[in-house]
Amino acid sequence: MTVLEQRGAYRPSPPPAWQPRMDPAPLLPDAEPYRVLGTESAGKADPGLLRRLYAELVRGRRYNVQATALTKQGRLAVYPSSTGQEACEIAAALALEERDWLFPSYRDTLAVVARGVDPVEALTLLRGDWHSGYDPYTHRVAPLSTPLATQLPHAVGLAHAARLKGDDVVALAMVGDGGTSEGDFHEAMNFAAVWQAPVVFLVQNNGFAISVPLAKQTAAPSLAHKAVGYGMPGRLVDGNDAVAVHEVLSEAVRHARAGGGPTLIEAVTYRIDAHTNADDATRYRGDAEVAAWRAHDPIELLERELTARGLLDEAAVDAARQDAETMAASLRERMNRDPELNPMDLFDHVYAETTAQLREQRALLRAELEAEQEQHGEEPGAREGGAR
Amino acid sequence: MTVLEQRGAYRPSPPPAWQPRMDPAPLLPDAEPYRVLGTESAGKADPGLLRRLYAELVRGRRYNVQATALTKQGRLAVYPSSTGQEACEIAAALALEERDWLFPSYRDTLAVVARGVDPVEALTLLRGDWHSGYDPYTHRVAPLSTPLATQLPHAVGLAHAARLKGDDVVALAMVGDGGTSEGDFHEAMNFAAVWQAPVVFLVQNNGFAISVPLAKQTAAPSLAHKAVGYGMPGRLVDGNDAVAVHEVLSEAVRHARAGGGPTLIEAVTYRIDAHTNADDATRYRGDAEVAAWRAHDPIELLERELTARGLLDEAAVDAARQDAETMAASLRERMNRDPELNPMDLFDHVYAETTAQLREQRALLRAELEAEQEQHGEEPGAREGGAR
Amino acid sequence: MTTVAVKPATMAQALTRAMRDAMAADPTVHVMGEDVGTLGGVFRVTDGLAKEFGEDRCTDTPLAEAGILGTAVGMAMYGLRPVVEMQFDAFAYPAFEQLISHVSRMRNRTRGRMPLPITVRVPYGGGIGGVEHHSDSSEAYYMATPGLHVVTPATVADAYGLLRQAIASDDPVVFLEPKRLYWSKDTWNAEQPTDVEPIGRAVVRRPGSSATLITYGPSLPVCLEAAEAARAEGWDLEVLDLRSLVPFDDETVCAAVRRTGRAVVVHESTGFGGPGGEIAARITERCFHHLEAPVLRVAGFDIPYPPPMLERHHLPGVDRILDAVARLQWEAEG
Amino acid sequence: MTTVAVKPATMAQALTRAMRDAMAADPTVHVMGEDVGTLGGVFRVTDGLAKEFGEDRCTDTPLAEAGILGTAVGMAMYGLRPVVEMQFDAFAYPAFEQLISHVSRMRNRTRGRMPLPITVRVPYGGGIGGVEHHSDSSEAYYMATPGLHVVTPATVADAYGLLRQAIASDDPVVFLEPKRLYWSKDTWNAEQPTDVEPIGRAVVRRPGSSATLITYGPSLPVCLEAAEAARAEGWDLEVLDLRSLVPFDDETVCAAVRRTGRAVVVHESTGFGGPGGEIAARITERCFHHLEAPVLRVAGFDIPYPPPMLERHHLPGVDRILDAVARLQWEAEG
Ligand SMILES: Cc1ncc(C[n+]2csc(CCOP(=O)(O)OP(=O)(O)O)c2C)c(N)n1
Ligand SMILES: Cc1ncc(C[n+]2csc(CCOP(=O)(O)OP(=O)(O)O)c2C)c(N)n1
Ligand SMILES: [Mg+2]
Ligand SMILES: [Mg+2]
Repeated sequence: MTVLEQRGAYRPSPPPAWQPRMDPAPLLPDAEPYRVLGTESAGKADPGLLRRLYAELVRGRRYNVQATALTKQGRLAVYPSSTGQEACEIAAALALEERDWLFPSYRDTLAVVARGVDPVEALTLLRGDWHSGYDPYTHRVAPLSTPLATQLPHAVGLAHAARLKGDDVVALAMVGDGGTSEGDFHEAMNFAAVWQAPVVFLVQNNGFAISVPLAKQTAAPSLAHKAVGYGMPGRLVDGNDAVAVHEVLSEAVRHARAGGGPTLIEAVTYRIDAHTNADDATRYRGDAEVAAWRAHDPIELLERELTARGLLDEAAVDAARQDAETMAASLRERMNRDPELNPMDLFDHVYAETTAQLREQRALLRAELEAEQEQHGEEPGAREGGAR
Repeated sequence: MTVLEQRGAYRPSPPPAWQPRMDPAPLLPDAEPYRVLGTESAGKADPGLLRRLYAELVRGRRYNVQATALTKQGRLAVYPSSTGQEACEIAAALALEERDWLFPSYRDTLAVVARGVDPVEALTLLRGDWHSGYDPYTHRVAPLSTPLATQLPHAVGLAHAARLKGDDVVALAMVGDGGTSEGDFHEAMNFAAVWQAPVVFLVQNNGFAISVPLAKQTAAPSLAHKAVGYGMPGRLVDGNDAVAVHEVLSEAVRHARAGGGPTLIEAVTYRIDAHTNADDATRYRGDAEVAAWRAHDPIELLERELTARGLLDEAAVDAARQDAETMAASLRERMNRDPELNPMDLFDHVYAETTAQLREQRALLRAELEAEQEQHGEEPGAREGGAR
Repeated sequence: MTTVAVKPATMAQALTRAMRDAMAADPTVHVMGEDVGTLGGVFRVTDGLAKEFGEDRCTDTPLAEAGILGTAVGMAMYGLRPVVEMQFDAFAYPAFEQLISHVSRMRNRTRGRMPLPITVRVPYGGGIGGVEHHSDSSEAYYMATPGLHVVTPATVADAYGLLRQAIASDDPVVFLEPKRLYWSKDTWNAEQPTDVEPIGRAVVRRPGSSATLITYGPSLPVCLEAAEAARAEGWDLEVLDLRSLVPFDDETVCAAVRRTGRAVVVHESTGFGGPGGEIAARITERCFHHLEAPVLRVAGFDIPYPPPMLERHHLPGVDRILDAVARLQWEAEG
Repeated sequence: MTTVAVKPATMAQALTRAMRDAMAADPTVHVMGEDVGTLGGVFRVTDGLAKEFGEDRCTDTPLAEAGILGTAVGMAMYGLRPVVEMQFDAFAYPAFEQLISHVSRMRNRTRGRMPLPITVRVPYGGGIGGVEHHSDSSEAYYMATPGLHVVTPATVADAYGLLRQAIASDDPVVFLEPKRLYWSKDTWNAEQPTDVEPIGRAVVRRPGSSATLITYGPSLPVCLEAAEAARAEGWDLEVLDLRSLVPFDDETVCAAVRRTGRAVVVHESTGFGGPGGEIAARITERCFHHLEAPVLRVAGFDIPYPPPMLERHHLPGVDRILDAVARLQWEAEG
């Protein structure tokens, strides 16, 4: 049997032989987001995992703060902070195996870094340097996708290709609540379900698409309910509960790896910072709402649990903070150096073999740079620096 | 309160204040398609409606047969027959009021004619004459849409505009099972639900998108289940049961008109003929399947009911057939005449005011036609004829 | 009404004012798009409209560009005049099928019965340090689509005047707003904006006799600067602002080129397949015997728009324009 | 293996054979699209592939063009070589965002690390009596998108050879198949197809000395016919087949025009903003002093593609080409 013959088979027949259709009940998400922290089942969570998540979330938060600071110093052109969403970003990435692939959206720098990408390389695009920066194949992380939802069909195609080749690779595709309105979301979900591709869709519902609140984005009972219409299971999880996110994601990844097909997961969370440093969130939301969500902080939730179970003393907290500070210092330091850019790169990767036209244009630019150099005594195009 | 402030409001809050979300249960379609004919409730159906539907379906079938025959005579470039789907086409159109709008897909000529458009004008596009033929405003029927699913957002926009103006106009948007896979389907459904636009989406699930069976198109429990993910009710109806289609459509139209928002209806039916006259359906489906559906013929279902209730005698059957034959004869006759086309029309409706460039090009063509005329002694561009 | 003196306004402010005045004058004008309501748009060009006219007239839509344009089509069918904002150039691409297959063709398809008076506002072009997908010059796609008007202002007065005309037009208009000119200022009387030339007319922004620079939108200030700099080299350059790519003003363009005998087309868009090819070709067809040199083009390179740190190498600048002028075979003149 | 003599084959058959041979030679080649499997495509160009290679290698996808191209991107990321069929020209528009924002840019974005060897087959052009949306000439859109190769065969041998090259190319190729030439025949040896010139080279299809007709795809036969007819008027016309619009073969084109001193570009696509402007402009830039007359264009009108009963008025025909040749200022010659 080929991979594609295993598809579902809703094929209505005329009565009296109506085909029994799949029962939608198992596809429907629970009424409330799944939570672990603060509930009884938290006691069963693996202490090692709790500690790891805690350390990573503290690092992640520090990264968000540092990157935002770098925008103020002009070292980053722009930064879309995921403060408040660190549990989604990190717990999701940690649910993957090394051989798996991550397809991040533009806000998901933390997930990218959690996959092992160098923290500075992960910022390449945002600092105004070359578009993708990191090599996607090194850590199996697709370039951060700016056009919303367009990365979702890529994830499906890659997962499908891996399955065709017999590799047990899973793709995790991330998207925002706003991104679910795009046609590409729909088409990706549908292809994934029809092909039973090993892909997991994670929607971070952070309440806003820039200024547009969820109520103007959808009238659905929840975003997870969208799964039913594709014939895949939908799960709803508290996105600020790192343990719950890790558990739900891991389950979906296992399910996909075992040939069970895709899952759509909605993680309910909140964007604490403005959309980016360039945005003014006071234009569209009040402090009270933000305060309510601050009280449901993903790091604090973890801290409370760890403390209650005696897994976290002051030394451990300090160690996590220290580690985060070291990362931040290194980030600051390395981001302070201007990157080295070669303008000739503009022509060299447009095609496998540079066309005659591009060779002409390359020569023109080289001549201009040489003329510039003669005028200013600089090395031509050897380095460029400084974000705007 | 403005129209747009009435939107749904899924706006998750942090615990303990999780907002209760809409209960999805009422949005879910029934497990089996809704049927009337052949069930006990058929007895309650209005005799007048039954008779009207019967006559219209007989006409509709005859129209399909005649149009297909016209393709063989080279009088129509192509015809996508809706034989087997007449109940959907006609009962749906009849569920609308005159002030409502229809947004047909390329296969929906019958629905267009049922709205009152001249049977010949409805074929304008397909005979190779001007694209839309009929004036959309005369019977409030948008041009037959060839790019699949693109007409759905138009229906939403029009319905929304009508609501903004305070007119109680409903838009009915038709699409095929294949068309539900397009991004435009998704975006239209979502806009409709968010805006609570008075629009009814009718998916004619006829089992195929050209050669592609439903199982390769979707893995959903049913297409009607897609409604849940947008927060609108989904209904499943036997598309060959004209009374059931009429009832479900009428209900959805009433609901929309009353401000209740959109509904997605899946009518389960079957395309008895090939995709078009140019298609060879034996390449992708067997006779047994077609035969099973032939045994569930929409006209026969009606006929059985009418006969059982003593509402149809031989005279009535003959009258319906006679009426259909008259229509077919007129169609044949009028389609035998070449339409009058003016090549100058090519330039006159591209813009409100023809540009200088188009005036130049118009003059060029006119000169060419005059030269042609001189050579052949014809009137220049006065008429063109004959489909290919 | 307070008396407002003639004072500097930005292009963004003029655009806002144009929508405001259009909405006040005509209740069928509706503004829609991502973040255009409460936020006033990411460039604040729709600032205040939702407040003044309500959410039904200035609407934050779901995040789906095909859906935005597709519903605008339906609204226009019912007699409204939608003004659609695409958040950035590259984010208009999801709406291409609606634009090409419907917006540009509905009038023709229905032989004039169903016009679609839609204005699609697209902030376009680079020079703002934007990350990928935020600096595309997509005008070639629109130009190649019959049925659309393609308009782009380069001055504050034109921003107001052309946008008012676009909204009032019964044809669909792709209204390209040069992002990097949003904050450009000019003295301009918001209370009594003077009329500007109609869509379809090019305007000489600087008279000159040695050669004509033909440009539009974001490159106009660069060309004016180049013309200034050229005086040092002894060239008196004329600068022509096309203002609308469709309809194209052959008359004004050809009159200029016939006068000077030399022309350079300047734009940011890639050269290959960009607007300059059409412009140069039609000038040559019409003015061949007046040309002392081939019409040259200074354009962006034939590459995807570069990262911010390299964009200055890509964008046509004064030096590159002057180099082109220098190549206009002056020796041949005699 | 049976010995197959050199016998007439249609362009459609050559295309099928190219995919078949590519799939046999390289297990990473996958064909996908609407109706390409069981049915063999609406033009039967993928006929037999699903049967021979299985549904996993030749796949009927759901009906969603952005999804088709988007998943192909992911498949290419994982090392496959997807060959995507768009059912008709106008139905490729929903996939534009994927094409422009990803397919054309992924290699550049990743500085060569993530090439996308995708072939997008697009049946294009008119002349087949197709209803609206089935006859668009969309090549201008693709040409204006750096990072894509844009290739179009006009002969049976090129259909095979260029498609094999496109599939083997590490760059994304938009492969435009002239619908009305699908059934054109030529003697051609399916078992031993001869090599054709590589993508990027134009080929002289008919030598001539008076003027050069520059064309591609569906207009090649029309130009050859025009050249034949021109003999009666005393013109010996050269006919050049571009074969690929990107990369563009400036060398061959300029050599030809320098030889004859006169050129007409012929294509079906609309004139304004169509490929002809670029072609004419670059010839003029490069060969100005060799030109006895401006490079003229014979193209489709600047209108949405007309209904079948009127398309003959729109398509460049022999007479219109000869009229253009007549306008090449012969008097001026000598
Ligand atoms: C196709 C497309 N349209 C518009 C944009 C501009 N844009 C960038 S972020 C954003 C909001 C995204 O909201 P959401 O999907 O909820 O993600 P979040 O920002 O909350 O992480 C918009 C509209 C884009 N990047 N891509
Ligand atoms: C956007 C788009 N893609 C492809 C096509 C070509 N096409 C015409 S009909 C058809 C199948 C449609 O199937 P379905 O939606 O089920 O409608 P049906 O033909 O069964 O009525 C296809 C693929 C099209 N018209 N539009
Ligand atoms: Mg969000
Ligand atoms: Mg169907």
